[in-house]
Amino acid sequence: MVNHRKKRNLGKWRLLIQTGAFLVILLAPFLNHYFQIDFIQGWYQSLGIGKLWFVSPLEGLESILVSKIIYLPLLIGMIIPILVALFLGRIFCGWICPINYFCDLSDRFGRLFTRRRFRRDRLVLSRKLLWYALMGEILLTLILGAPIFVFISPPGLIGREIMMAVFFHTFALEGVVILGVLAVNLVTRRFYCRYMCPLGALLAFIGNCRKLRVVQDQTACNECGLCDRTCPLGLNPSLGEGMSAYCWNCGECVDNCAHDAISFKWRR
Amino acid sequence: MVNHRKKRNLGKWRLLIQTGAFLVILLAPFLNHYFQIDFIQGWYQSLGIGKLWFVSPLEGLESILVSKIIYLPLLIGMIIPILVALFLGRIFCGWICPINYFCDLSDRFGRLFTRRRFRRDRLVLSRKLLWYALMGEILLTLILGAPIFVFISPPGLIGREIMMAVFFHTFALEGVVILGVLAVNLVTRRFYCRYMCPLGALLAFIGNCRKLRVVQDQTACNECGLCDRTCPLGLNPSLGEGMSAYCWNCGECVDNCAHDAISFKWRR
Amino acid sequence: MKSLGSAILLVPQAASAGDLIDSPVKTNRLRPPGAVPEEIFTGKCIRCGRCVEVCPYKSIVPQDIKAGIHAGTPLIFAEKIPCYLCMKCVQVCPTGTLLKIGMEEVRMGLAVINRHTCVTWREETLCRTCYNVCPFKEKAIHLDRLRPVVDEKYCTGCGMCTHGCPITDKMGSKAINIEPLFASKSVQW
Amino acid sequence: MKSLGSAILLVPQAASAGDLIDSPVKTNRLRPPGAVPEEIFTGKCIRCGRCVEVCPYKSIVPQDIKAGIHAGTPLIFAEKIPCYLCMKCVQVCPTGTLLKIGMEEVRMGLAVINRHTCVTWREETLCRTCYNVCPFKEKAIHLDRLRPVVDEKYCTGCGMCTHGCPITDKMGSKAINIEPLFASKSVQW
Repeated sequence: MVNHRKKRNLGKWRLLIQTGAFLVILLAPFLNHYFQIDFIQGWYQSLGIGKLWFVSPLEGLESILVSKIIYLPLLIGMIIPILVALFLGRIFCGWICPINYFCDLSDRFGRLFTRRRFRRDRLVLSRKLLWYALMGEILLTLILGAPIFVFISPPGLIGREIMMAVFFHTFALEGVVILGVLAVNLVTRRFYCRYMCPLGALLAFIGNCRKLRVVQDQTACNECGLCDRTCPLGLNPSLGEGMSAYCWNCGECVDNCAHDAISFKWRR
Repeated sequence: MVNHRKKRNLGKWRLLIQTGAFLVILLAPFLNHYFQIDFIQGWYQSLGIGKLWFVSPLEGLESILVSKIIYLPLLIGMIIPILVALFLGRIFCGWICPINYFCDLSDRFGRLFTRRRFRRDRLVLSRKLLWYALMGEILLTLILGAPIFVFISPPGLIGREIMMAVFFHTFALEGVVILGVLAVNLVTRRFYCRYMCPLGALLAFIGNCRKLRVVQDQTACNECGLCDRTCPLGLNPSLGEGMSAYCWNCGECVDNCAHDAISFKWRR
Repeated sequence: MKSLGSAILLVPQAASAGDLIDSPVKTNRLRPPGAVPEEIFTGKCIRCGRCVEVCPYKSIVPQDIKAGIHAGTPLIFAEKIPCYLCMKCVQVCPTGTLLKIGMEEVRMGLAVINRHTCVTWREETLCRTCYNVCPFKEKAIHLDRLRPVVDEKYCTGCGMCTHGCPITDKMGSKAINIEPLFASKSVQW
Repeated sequence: MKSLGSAILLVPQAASAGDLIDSPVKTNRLRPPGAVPEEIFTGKCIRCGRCVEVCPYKSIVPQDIKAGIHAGTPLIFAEKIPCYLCMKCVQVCPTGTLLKIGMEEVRMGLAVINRHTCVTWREETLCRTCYNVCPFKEKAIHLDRLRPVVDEKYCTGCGMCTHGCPITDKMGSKAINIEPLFASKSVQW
């Protein structure tokens, strides 16, 4: 184990935010169903908090592309997620998405039983697959006239399955997609998030010129390579890949760098 | 006291403009109510002069976001304030807003009784709070479905209280907000304007790349630090902070620099 | 009676829409002419007070903080000062919360006669104040065997009849009251 | 009879629009209030499930993967739990797949009485359940010589009559069923 000069606590904050976000979509169906408190409804296709609407940019884009109708409330619902992605990049994936939350939990759980701090990625493909996944998804959606991939989008499915369980005491069949995504995570960390998630790809695309980036200070770096091994997306922050579109700003490398060579920087 | 080589008179011009602007919102209700002259109505949420409409950009934005309806006259009313902010920055705050007018008056009044030309700021926070105030205000507005913070926006409240007094011979309860804002000004100069005003934040954001800026000529500067002490927003013009988004172009530092090292510059 | 029924439905309906605090709109408490549905009124109105300032009759009163999130929004107290349909307020509203409409198109509510308190309907006397003050006499209110009858098709809900009505019951209601039926309309996006 | 005819036409019509898999909308299987035409419903709906969560009656059920590309879209099973027209779902739909309309404007379908199975029309007994439960009694359903008759002008297709109808034939149909006629409307771009 590496001795940390100054332990940052980003990981704990992330766990807290992920847990809070998960509790929201876990508890909202109960409040809706058993107490008729509909202050919060929905999940990550569209979340309503009071009169505030969030709409997932990918789902909103597809709805507009397929129906060919501009509906102003839909656009307004997409503003905040798009602004967040513009400034902070793919931060939804790293800090909110329940799929990554489950993967993070399983990583933490695994560390209890093994001495190896980081799991090895058994299947590494080209990162560009992510863009093809997005393009393929949009094309298929337009051909079919229905947002088919997104309807099986794993974060959305988790919300739907919780709601189905609470409202109808059953699970929808398509929930196996969640199990599949979690299973491939055991082969390669965040396999689905790295190569296949169209929503993550869209957020990465929007956040390509984001303000908040993981920046490496080459003078402080002693090239221990810990950041590269710790990155759940298999990026190499030591080669400056924290600046690339792929990085989702989870801060694992920032937390783990023993020499304070990696940090978040707000670019003006 | 410092001996001024060439006393500029920006401060007097500002006082004149502030007084004129205040007289407009002070007299308009009387003209409306007692003489049925409705050439001018309203105040700083929306001011109507004849057929010309101004609409405050923040209030207009909120109205659109909450109602999710685009109303062209509203957008047109926002054009002039937005253009002014784009070119001149947060100049409304410095030269028009009645809150800053009252604060300026109280500063001038205070100087009659004390030898200290500049009050000390007792509580200094991070300037970034201003952006969080704007974001928090918009989020809360969207959740509640009503522009709640702006309805207690101090410059608007002053207009409303004057109208209430003239029309209904009473004051609205929420006027205490004005007293609160003026009170915290005694703790730290322009405390509300610095850290909390969402309207000021929006104007600052729009005016980030403004044309008119306070520029420091480093060759003429003898680092007396007078400009830094004089700035009502607690900025350091000597460090070039007159170029930052936060500066509201009031010109206090320009007026007070004994060496002509600070001046307004129109950037092409 | 049907009108009264749906007016009573208005408040719970608005509350169920997620409002933290109930709308102040109810019998004889009306939004100015041309108002958008109550559902978005509070969100669209920027509390600029121009409708209040421009109203020559002081009909329009801004709500204060006691009205919760509705504070600052304009309200007309029909039995105190009704709307005289001068249409100045709709001309100045900068947000389209009051939409520009003509005098006859105004639908602030619907006048409803309480036949149990109206002295003419009780056949105690022959009062025809509401008929006389109605700006759309013979259209919005006509006399049927000397008794006033309101026609939904023409009544603007201006409240001049309510203001003029000489009868006030123990609850403060007049014998003719304005029910803000149209405030419950929902928004078409 | 005309109504029944066009309802039968609905399914092949939707299929011809290029759908890979048939729409689940058919007799007593309805989209929630304010739904856009079935032609674009599946494309516009983002399966956020907010209408399902907000419905206080559990009337709205999301389809699962067995519905093919329609999976995740909301459907009302009229004979099981009808729509009580509370209009909460149209308030929360973020995409405009359910458009904001008023209660009376809802046209989820049209109630059609099967005069061969309805016991009142068969003159076996005097049942008037559908008439009694109709939220627009005397308008959407009135009694003509004691027999229920539906008026297309007012029927919202909410399904309360279907849910209340005591008759179920061998095929599972009620004596009054909702035909989703309006789902076949085509989109005006």
